[in-house]
Amino acid sequence: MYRITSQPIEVEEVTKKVIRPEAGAVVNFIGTVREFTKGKKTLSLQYEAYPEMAEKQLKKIGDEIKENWPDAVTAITHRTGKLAISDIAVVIAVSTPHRKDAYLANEYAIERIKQIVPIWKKEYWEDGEEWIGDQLEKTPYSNGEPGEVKPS
Amino acid sequence: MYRITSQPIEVEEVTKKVIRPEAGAVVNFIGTVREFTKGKKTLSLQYEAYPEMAEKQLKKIGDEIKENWPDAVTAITHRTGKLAISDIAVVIAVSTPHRKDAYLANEYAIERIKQIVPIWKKEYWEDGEEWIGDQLEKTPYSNGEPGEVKPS
Amino acid sequence: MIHIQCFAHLREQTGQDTITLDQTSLSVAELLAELSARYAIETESLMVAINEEYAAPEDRVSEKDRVALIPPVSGG
Amino acid sequence: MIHIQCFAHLREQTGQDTITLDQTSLSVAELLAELSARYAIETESLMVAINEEYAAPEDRVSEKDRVALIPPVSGG
Repeated sequence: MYRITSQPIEVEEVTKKVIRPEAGAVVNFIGTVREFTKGKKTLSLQYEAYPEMAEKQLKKIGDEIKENWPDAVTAITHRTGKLAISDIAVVIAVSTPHRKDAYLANEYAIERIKQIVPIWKKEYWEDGEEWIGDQLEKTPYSNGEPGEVKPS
Repeated sequence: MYRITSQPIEVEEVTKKVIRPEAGAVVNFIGTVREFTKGKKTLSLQYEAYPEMAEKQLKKIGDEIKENWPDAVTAITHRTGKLAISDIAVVIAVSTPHRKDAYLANEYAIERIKQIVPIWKKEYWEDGEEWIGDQLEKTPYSNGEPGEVKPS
Repeated sequence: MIHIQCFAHLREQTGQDTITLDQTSLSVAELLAELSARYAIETESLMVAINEEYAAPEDRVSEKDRVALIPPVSGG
Repeated sequence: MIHIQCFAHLREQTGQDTITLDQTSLSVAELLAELSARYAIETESLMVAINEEYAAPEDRVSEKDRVALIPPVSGG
């Protein structure tokens, strides 16, 4: 249910993992590579992961969702390697009996991915490249582990 | 972008319609046939549509989303005919530059579908069958057209 | 003559896809009253669509229009 | 000896996937201090993972552990 892969992600495949008779709703989040961020043109992206730990952390997010929304089932696949504009970087699928929970749990998942999953993004622009990080301005050892940071 | 079909819906196909360089997020809602509703076991469902009007109303929902979230692009496919448990009845895909809007606009779309799109569901149970309707307890000609009813 | 499309339980209840009325022009309210009188149709919760748009009770229906009865919807 | 995996800009900055320290046991805080002294690494924003879990400054690292430096993440 929680996978890091260097291959293109198929939305259908991740979705199918969570479809089940008890569920009436699936919400997917699909993160794609956007061309412009704050006016700056991205040419491509590279994602690097610490795969063993990343999959553990994805599972942890699924467990957290289970605690908050006991009827939810979650599947997450994140891609690594070089990605072009519009390529899919991540697919999160959450199924629930009723739709409201699926939206909430799904949004929780993407917030948490950006906090605790060891995956890094390198942006390639026309005039350079840079590893992106610390967007959330975490101060790791002052607030305890990022697992304790609650999503905004 | 707005389609009524008697064929199985492919999530990937609907998703691809909204993926574009300006978007960094796609949120899908996938409605599937749930086996139990309030303890009652559903065997299958049948959806019937007034297809020409349903597609017009789906487009209207897309237009309303454009008004509220100008950067959003929406695609909706709804299936008709006989569906088994876990079959996909509807897929809504919304892409936006930033994810928050995609969740909100998507949820708006499903609420509106349940209000204004001429599609009807017949439930088949072990002990009978029934056309479902009026779940929202609309009083059509007292509040004006359902187009004016705001989602809760 | 005005042709009125029926869907879902209305189609099953009336036993027809299309109801035909002799009139050439009438208001939505009149149309519903007519149907209520002729068929055992509960018109309280019905909407009428003219040319694929929801119509108001005072809107008029003529022979050229595509008319349909819209019971409470349950898609999604 | 303790082997420490490096990712992203740390991997590029240190020029290696894995940094090896001679010690057999030390705390996370000591490990970061050691790395800060040896390499031009900004340890302020670094987390340390022990056996694929985030570790606290007082946690101890030994030779059997899988250790990694985790710069601020940017997936999703």
